[in-house]
Amino acid sequence: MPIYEALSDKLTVVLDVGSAYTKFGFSGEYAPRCIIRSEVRCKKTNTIRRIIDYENQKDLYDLLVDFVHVLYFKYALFSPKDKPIVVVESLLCPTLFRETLAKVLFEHYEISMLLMLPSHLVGLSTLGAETALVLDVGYFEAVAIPVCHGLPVIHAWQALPLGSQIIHNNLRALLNSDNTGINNLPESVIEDIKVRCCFVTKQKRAAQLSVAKPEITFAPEVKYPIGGSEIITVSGKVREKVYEILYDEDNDHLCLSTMLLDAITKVDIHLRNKLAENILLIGGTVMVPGFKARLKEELHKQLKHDRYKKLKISSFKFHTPPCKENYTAWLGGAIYGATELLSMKALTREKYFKENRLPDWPNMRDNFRTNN
Amino acid sequence: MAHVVGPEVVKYACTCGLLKSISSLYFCRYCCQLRCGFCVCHEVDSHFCGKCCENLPSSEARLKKNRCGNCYICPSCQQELSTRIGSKGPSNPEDPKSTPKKMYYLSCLYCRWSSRDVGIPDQSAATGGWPDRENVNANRLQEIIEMYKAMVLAEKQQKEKDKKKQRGKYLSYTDRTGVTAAALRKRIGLPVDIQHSLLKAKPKEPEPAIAKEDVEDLPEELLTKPVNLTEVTTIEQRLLQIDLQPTTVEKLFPVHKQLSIKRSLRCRSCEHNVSKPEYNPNSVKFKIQLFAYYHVPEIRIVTVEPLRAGRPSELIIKFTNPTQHQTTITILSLVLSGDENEVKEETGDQPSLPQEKQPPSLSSQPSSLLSLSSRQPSITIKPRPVSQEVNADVAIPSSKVILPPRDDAAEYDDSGDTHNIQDDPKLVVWRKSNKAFVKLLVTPKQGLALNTEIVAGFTMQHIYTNTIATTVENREPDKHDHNIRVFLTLGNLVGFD
Amino acid sequence: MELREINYNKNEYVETASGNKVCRQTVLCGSQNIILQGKVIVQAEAIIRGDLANVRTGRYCIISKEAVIRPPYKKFSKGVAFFPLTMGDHVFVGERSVVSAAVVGSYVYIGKNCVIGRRCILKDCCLIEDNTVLAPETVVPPFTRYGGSPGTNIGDLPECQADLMVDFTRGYYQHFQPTKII
Amino acid sequence: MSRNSIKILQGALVCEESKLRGDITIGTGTIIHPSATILAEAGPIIIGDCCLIEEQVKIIHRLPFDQQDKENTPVLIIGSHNVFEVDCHVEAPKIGNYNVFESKSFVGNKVTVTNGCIIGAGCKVTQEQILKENVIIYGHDCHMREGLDRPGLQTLQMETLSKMLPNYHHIRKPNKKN
Repeated sequence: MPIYEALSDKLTVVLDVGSAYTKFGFSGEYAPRCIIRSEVRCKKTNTIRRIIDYENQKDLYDLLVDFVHVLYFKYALFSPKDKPIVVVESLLCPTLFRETLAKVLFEHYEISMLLMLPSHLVGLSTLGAETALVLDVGYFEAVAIPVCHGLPVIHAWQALPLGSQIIHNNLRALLNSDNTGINNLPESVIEDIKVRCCFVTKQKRAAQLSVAKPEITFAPEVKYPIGGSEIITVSGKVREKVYEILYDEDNDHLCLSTMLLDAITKVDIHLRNKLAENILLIGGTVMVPGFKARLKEELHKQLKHDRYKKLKISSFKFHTPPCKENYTAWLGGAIYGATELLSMKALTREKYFKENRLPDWPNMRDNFRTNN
Repeated sequence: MAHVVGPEVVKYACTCGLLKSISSLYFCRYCCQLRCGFCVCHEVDSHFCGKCCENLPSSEARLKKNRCGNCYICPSCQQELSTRIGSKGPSNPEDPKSTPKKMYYLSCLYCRWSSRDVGIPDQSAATGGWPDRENVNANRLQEIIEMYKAMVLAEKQQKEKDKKKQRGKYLSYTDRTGVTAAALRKRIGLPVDIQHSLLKAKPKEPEPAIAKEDVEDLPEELLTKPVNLTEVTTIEQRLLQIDLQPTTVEKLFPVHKQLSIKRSLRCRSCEHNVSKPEYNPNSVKFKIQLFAYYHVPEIRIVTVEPLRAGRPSELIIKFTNPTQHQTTITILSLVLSGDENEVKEETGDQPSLPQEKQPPSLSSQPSSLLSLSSRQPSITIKPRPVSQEVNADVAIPSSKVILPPRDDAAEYDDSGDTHNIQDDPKLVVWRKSNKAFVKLLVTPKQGLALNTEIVAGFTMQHIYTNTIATTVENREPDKHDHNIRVFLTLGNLVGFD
Repeated sequence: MELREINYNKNEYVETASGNKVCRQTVLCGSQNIILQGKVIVQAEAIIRGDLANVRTGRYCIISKEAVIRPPYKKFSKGVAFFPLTMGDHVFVGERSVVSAAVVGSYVYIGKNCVIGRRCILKDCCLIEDNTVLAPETVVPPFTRYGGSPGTNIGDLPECQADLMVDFTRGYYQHFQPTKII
Repeated sequence: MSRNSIKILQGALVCEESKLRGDITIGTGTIIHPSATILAEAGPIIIGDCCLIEEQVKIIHRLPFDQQDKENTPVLIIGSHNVFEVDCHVEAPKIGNYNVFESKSFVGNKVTVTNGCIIGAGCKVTQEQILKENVIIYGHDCHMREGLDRPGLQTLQMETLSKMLPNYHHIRKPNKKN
């Protein structure tokens, strides 16, 4: 197929626009070319604006035009016109966002075709596996979707607003008790404190965090300088406590661990054990030290509860993808982008303008269906 | 204060409806329309390294992953690294007389990071040769990519076979609408552990990853050892080395510098270039330079009387004619609606405009695949209405202003003007060579709050002399009336009438 | 906005035959090594270190108040040498900026309170925003806007930047007039 | 501190156009460029050997308001081999050896500078602290990192300067024997 071979010589852009960070690179490569904040410099005010802070569709359109411009002319260094693109998206991506992104790509940048891939499914391809329970912990939310034989079991999805945003808010609140002026700190500083000072503690220690007279000594405190004019104290308790919000059950008794178990409950009984023994964690938040270990502890703790006893799960096993978790989904997109799938499944510009709509959930299911 | 710095107080409405300062607008003389960075097509002209200012052919740039082979940036602060001569390592330590060999190391002059900090041995060559690290998972990932390639290819062939057998009604159904949750559920209800037929067939396929029960534990030292912030990397430092994302500073390695580009701009309606730079990265000249600044009269605010609601204030603006031809400026009242008559007039020769949403050249084949090498005609974006609101009225003068052509020699000539133009003294306050100071009266609208920013607008009609000879006989340059909507930010309201 | 008149006290400035206007309250060290090509304005308390090495500006350069133009040094195996500093035409250096570049091209705008590190190369048509700190040996390519500390590329300049700078510096020179005594 | 008492040791190079006020001692081999300002307001300043003080530098010995007591006059001792680059502003109460204050840096009067520190260009350090040895402060957010070694000496530059400067500037005469 000479046409398609010619196509594979072309660089196909693989794009994963996250709420906080955008992963950008080329298909068939092993890592993104760049991971940058999803933000643009507003030309009018010369301030940095996050894409997720868009006001309406028109505003989002303009933000995305500027953002995609930066991606192509600062990183990809070729014109997007008449070139294909692979976009990795969350299955729960707001319709407004994905449609505006498609509009920007087709109308403004005149790309030749667009392949949208669901992040949970493609993230799995990095393992060469077909069945796993995929948990993506991003900026706004944590989303768990089981993938069975290469098909996302969408009805079993679980989502909770447990992502870095809530952690940042929590950290800000916790720091406020020891320091002043925290509320004025930009989120990037809060993020830096989180990244450099905080971690997920162990279950036993976590229990002590809320006790009046804890039997443990907390981790040493950190003196964190803010610029050259201020130093704030990040106490050991704060360092250990900030991530607890992910594991504390909310009013509906939901947290990260119950999400996974609920997702397992919703799939076919034959697949449950297999999913429990194939858990894939993706998203930047899961990279924090202690995250996986604690999640495992929590899962076992939840199993003892009545509501999950019937699951009869004995062990949980975790996958280690051949990459860092914050770009696993992107890498999946890069793997799929390197295949013929682009020419088979992508939405062409002609079709986009003819139908003037974007197919919903244009995922891989068809590819795997035709095989039997 | 010009357009170099300071607030942009005079804005021109581009054909696409965005407001821009004249310096960021282009003037396509084939369409006789204003264009801006938003409504033109950007194209990459050449790649170069911003540090060593060397051009790279695009194929080489691609090979090097858009990075310069010789220049590095600091993994700690992202500034450019400099190559330093190290304390010339003695080629033979025992013999003090042996000639010292020059050794080089990389050093950041901003945060003082150096390649010695992380134990990279000094190099004997000044440029390049610094060790590049391979992705540790490269082999595994290549296997996986190959596997998926083969899988999808086989499936594609299967599909084509199927297509021949049955006309694929089912397929087209799912392709369009997508599978519903119910259909998916049905799919999941399939017998457990059916092996992918293809996976069975392929003998050389890599093992799927095995999940493990034990996971990395929380490092115990985090609980006991005090954190030294100077040793922990920031998220920016981590994301500079995406495949490793080191958490401690001793694993930071120099990063190749990202290349920059020069780009040319192309009008989307007529496919002519409006800007094309010279190839040399250091050059600031252009092969094609259809910038509005060279073709459209420039307006600057000179003085504004204090603005009071309901009372006329005197506004003096300066017009400058940048072209080599005399022009006449007429000030017309502003029409804010998108369908301004002048737009219609000027686009009259482009019948394709109303159908701009239609992709051009729809063929039955997936033409985007076939014609990837050749350029496809552009899609024109529908102009949007101007979003700027105007809260002051401009008294429209009845007379016109004639602007003589630009004369570079006059810049050096302090003698009086040679032009003898009969001006309406009420309108033109003062003039010199190709510039004229014009007095207008603006009246901020009634009922505005104190300190409201006052924006006035008018339509500037100027005669544009087009020098591209359309035919051989037609030696006379074309003259067009060209209308531009102009918005002036005059300052804040200081009082009431 | 059209530039306003910028008035100065006639007694405080010296105007040379080539049209340079130099304030008397400047520190021009080693003035025999300083070449101002003409129509250059050097404002009060600016320092030009011609004693360290030659400093050569083009035409229509504006050195604002308290700016420091300082030839950079470089270490060699045998010692340290100061390099000449050359500046193109139509360059603006903002107040309190320290310029230790090796080359400043033409049509360059340097904002207020910047630090241009040693041996930087500022190509033609670039703009350094106020309060920028450029690391030593930084190369600023044409048509880029640098800002921040450390200074990084934060945007592009319009293609007609050269003409804008010509217009700006010429306008500045024309509007830089002695206060009229009535 | 109205009276000036400037002691310049033999071998120091102090340009006349520099502004020195108060009780100041300048050590051997130190070079002070024209239009540098050194103000000994709260007490004497003793500058060690081989310091390089460039133009527009401000070294001010001024105490924080809460530490002003009239009992004993504190002395600001600046060690040897310190480099003060153009337009830096230093009010630190104590400065060790081998430090570099880059252009437009600001060090407040609650910051004790030990040895081998680099305060990067444009950095403003005011929070009360004792800087660790060989600390490098850089960037907009005053990012800190630890250097392996102290910054390199400027001896070579100073040698060149000591040959060049007397050709162009009036030099204050040393008035103290070592």
